[in-house]
Amino acid sequence: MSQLVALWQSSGIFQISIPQVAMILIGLFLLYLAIARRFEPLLLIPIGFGGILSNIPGVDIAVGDGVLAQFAAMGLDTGIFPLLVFMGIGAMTDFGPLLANPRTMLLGAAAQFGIFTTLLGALSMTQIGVFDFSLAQAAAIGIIGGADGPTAIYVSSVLAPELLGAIAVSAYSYMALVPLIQPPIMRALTTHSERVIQMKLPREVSQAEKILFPLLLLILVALIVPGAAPLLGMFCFGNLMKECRVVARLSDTAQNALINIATIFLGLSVGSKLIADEFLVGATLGILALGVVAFAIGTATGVLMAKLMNLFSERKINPLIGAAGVSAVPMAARVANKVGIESDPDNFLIMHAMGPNVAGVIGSTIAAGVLIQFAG
Amino acid sequence: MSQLVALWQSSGIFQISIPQVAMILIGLFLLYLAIARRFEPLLLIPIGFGGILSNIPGVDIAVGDGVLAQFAAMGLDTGIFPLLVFMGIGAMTDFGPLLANPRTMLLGAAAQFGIFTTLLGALSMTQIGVFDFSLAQAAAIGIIGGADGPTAIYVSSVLAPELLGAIAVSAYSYMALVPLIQPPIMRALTTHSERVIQMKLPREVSQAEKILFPLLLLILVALIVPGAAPLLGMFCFGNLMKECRVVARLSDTAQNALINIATIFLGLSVGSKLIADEFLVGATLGILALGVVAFAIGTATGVLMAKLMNLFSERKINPLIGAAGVSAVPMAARVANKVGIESDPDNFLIMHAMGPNVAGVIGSTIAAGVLIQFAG
Amino acid sequence: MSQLVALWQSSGIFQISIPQVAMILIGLFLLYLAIARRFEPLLLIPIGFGGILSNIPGVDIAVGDGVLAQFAAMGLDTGIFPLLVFMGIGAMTDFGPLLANPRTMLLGAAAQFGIFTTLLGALSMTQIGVFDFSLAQAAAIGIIGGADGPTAIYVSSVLAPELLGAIAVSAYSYMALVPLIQPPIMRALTTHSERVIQMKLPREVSQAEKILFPLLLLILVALIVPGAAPLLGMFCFGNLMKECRVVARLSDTAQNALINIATIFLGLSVGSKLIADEFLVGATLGILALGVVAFAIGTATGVLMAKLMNLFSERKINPLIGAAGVSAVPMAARVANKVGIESDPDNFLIMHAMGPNVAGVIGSTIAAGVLIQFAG
Amino acid sequence: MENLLSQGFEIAIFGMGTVFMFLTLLILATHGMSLLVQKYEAKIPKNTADTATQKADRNLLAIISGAIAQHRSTRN
Amino acid sequence: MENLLSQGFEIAIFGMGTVFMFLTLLILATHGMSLLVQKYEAKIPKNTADTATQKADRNLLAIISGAIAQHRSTRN
Amino acid sequence: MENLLSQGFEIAIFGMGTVFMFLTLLILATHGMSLLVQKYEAKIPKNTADTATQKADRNLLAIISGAIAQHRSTRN
Ligand code: NA
Ligand code: NA
Ligand code: NA
Repeated sequence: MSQLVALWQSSGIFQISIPQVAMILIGLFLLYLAIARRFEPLLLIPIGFGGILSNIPGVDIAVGDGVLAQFAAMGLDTGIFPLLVFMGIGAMTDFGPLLANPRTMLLGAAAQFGIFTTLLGALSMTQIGVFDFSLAQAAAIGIIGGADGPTAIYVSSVLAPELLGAIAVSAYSYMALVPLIQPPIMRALTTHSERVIQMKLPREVSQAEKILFPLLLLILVALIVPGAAPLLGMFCFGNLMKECRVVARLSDTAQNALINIATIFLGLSVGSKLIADEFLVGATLGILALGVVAFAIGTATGVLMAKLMNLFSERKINPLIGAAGVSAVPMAARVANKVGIESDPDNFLIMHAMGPNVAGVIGSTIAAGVLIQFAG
Repeated sequence: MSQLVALWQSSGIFQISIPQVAMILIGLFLLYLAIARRFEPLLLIPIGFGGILSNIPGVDIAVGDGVLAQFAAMGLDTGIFPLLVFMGIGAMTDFGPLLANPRTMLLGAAAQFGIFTTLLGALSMTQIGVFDFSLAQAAAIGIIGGADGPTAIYVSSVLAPELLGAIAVSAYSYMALVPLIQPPIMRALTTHSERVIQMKLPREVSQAEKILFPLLLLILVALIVPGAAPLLGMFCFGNLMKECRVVARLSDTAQNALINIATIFLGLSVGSKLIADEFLVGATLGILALGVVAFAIGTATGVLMAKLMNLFSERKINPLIGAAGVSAVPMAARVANKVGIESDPDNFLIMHAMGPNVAGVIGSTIAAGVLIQFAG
Repeated sequence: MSQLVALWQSSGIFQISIPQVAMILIGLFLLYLAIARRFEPLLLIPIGFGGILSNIPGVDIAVGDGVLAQFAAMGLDTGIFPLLVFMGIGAMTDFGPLLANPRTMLLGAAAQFGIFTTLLGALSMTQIGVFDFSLAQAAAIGIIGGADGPTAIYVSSVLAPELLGAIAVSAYSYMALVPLIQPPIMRALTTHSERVIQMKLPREVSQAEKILFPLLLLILVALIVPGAAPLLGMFCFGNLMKECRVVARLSDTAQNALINIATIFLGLSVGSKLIADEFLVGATLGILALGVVAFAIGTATGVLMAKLMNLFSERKINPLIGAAGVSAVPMAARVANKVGIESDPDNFLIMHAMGPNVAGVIGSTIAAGVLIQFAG
Repeated sequence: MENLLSQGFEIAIFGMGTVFMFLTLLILATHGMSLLVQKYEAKIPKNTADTATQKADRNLLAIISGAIAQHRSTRN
Repeated sequence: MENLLSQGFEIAIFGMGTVFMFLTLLILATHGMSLLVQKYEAKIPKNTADTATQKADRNLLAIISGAIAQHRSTRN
Repeated sequence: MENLLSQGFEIAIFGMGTVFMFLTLLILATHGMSLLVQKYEAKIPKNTADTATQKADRNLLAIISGAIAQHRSTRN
């Protein structure tokens, strides 16, 4: 009889708490978004599933010796998983469009305004007493505006591990929502005649330039913002493996088996941070609210920078591609293309938008380096 | 001269002991079974080879800082390797046949009798003084009857790490022997008219059902047997990645590179537990004897449950598919098909046997969860 | 204003030292050799890039919690990465040519003279006061003469971790330089009539022989030089997985995803040892000088052994294939073939050279085992 | 010792009971889930739109690449 | 110092000796193994039966799948 | 508190400044690199020789394998 009681007491039905039920529902909702709505499924499926596992009562999965806790200790707290994912993304990135038209890098710089205004927003909230974010936490929240998953996760694992779950969920959700968030802002800030600007076809870029670029980028980072070197270093390493063409088998593994393994582990590890006690706090609402603001501001400043550049240059830039400067590769570039087609069905902007799009990745890692060095 | 003596004393010929020779022969025998007889080669080749390496005298391979000892510490003592293998198996499992005919799950339940009778057998041996198994050890031995390699390894790594080598060798050997162990029992317990029962073709199962099933299974586990959540959670995660179709690259890696890497490391780690001092003990003989009993009883209760269900239902089940309830995927399902064809060459049971076969996997993880919670 | 000063002081330009600049240039030079000259790119690209990352000032990448320091702690200090690479090489090795003509193994033995004369060279330098190498360090330097990357890295991680960077760079550079180092020596030590010796086509080797050979080799190692068992064990395990044909999926992963992942991590980890303070020391020059001597002597003794064997045998060996005994698979075998073609355009030696070539791998692991046991 | 065997019996009974209870509930839940799915199948979004978008994107890229190649060949 | 160099000589001699001894034994063992294999080759099971079984299983599954597909198409 | 916000402003200004400075330098450096490359492109070794060697090696192996196969077939 006492065994029957023990059995009942060991069951989940007996032990489960309301917050755990809520978190399991949130995990299921993330899975729904990933599967039915195709919101960044590569990350949201492991994150959502990991979140469910982490809130099962009566068994250690995300804490102690639990398997997800071990994954997190191995590769999330150490930064290894996001860096490996970033290496793989580097091995999949083509800097060709950027090299053909380097001045579009300024769009990728301007769109990082979202990061710093969000940081200030978080500190203002603290100021008026709504939330209580430290400088490091505010910086980690700001990086959501970088619109780059591995960078956001890496920065928050360094600056504010306690907010990692909320920041990762926020970053990936808004990246998936880019097609909803960006177009109204892009239309509001541009005139029809700007949106129909046709840009010249980019020139062909030689293999040597593609090989030298990641090295150039790395050296420049080393000289100016060493704090960004781990992130950009792994990114450039992946890109060099791809472009040099003499280590095709390593590049192939970095783009497939290795990034996939790192993604599975990274997602489950992030899921392990969705424990009810840590996630169901007011701060999470603040992070979600600030995240969407960050994306909106980055979109706006990217577009405005393109308009500013057009004041000084003969070769006009279609300001819609400025919105791609937020990163969110390749979604934001596709959005620029789509909004462009609305105004002129024959104006394909995607090739032009890829430049600022990858420049946005560089821009947010530089911002990340500064934040790690000065807000840490 | 003293150097020559040192050289001679450092050689294996000088240092090797009889038990080490015996273990190396056992390792070679496992390799023979795997290569010439195709007994579960994916696991028995790494286990057998690891076993040989572990018994080389004069060098630390399976102990101390040795490479196999490091593999074992990394992924066997922590449960990570069997869980990753289980995730990969989940990504290869098709629940379609089970969903088409859910009541055959009862066959997968009944076949778990083998687990618990074996547990009682081990305790009885202790009772009569033949061996001295603790409750946790008896439970770990019982799980051999689950006929599922990763589950057996995971449970014994938790409950009785000192028996892991013998339990893993026993589990995989008997899984390979299923085509010899099961048919006589199946023939003895069924009549010819039962063996020729033809079953209706299963209905088509929709994609939505296949996506929802692993989530349903996970929630039910969370509510009822949280102890089984790590094992079933990883299994369901693998299955969801496969069925949701939006993360094909992750599913592909889970089914290939990742499960293969985990299998190599898992096998070598298990091999590191085949050190002479630990393996060449009386208990190993007991485990081997109890293992075959476990398989036999599971087979019998699976078949008998099918006959019992036929007493209450119009839609008759061919009782041969009950034997597939032990797990040993997909071998036991093939055996059911083969024995069925003996009686009626046109009666292909394999599709019907796959349902109880995968239900047996679920059943043994539930049993594993109970054992970990109550015998730990 | 103070922030501006802090920003400037945090920059690489402010912090970088001359030795760090030198090391970054060395890293770029290694990348140049790998990409433009195709010097062992699979290793030199990760090593060179890792070397650059490790000398970026103001950020911990190769020390402390830095990502490369973590990779090195995980798999270089423990020996795991070189052993996994060696397993993969084993899975790619065909012992067929060796089995067809076993007596050519003696060429692979003779070429190991380079290892031990280099060891004596290092000790002589200590004797005359040029450098100050310990016995263990001299042994680690000697193994460069083994002309086998993973073996050299494994041995120096055990015997002289402080020299690992220089030894690895030296080993891979000279392996790439084999087409320049070997031919003059080969021509100087052979007559035209020796170089045109035609050898009989090797016999066909059965599958059973190929399966039994790695086991035979392992047993012999266990009995005679257990110190070589970790290295040769992993090598034989990889080869058995390939030849047994029943675990094609494991063999495929060992030859692709797993060895590629291990190579990336191994290269970056070795790169983390190229920190200015450790690499820019006189000893490195000594190691580079001794390394080329090691290759030259190994080449010479391999060729001379072939000539010696011809004194006692009717079936003449073309002495050029003796040079392939140094290892440097498959480069040295190609060099033998190429030098042979110079004298007789119809005499293809590559099939005959593959035997001593892989025997050289076995020979250097045996030498490594002796060194680890007696110089450790 | 006696105690150990009786403990074993308890675990065996509760264990087998849990296995059966669990799989019985799973049968019921699966039946229910299948019924619901079959009922609402038509209403579930098929995601064909998204796939179409992706396909269109790919087509788009192919068209663009082709156009650029053509442009370049005429330029030379 | 003198000592170090003499230690080195000892290791060099024993090391080279071990390498030659090992590879000589390996040559002999390999010859022996090859002779044994060539002698008993015919007696070693070829595993063709197993492969045939697996192939049959695959064929079987293909046949079943085909049958089911046909069945369904006629049902509609 | 006041202090925190003013710290935030400093970081924001220096951060945005660094991002712009970095990418501006990168634009200049990239321009310079591209010019240099386009100027010296002809002088850079194309590695076609190496590739040719490797290809030749592969051809060689194919030729040898073929020769051996032929030899064996005539022997039997
Ligand atoms: Na960005
Ligand atoms: Na089972
Ligand atoms: Na060698």
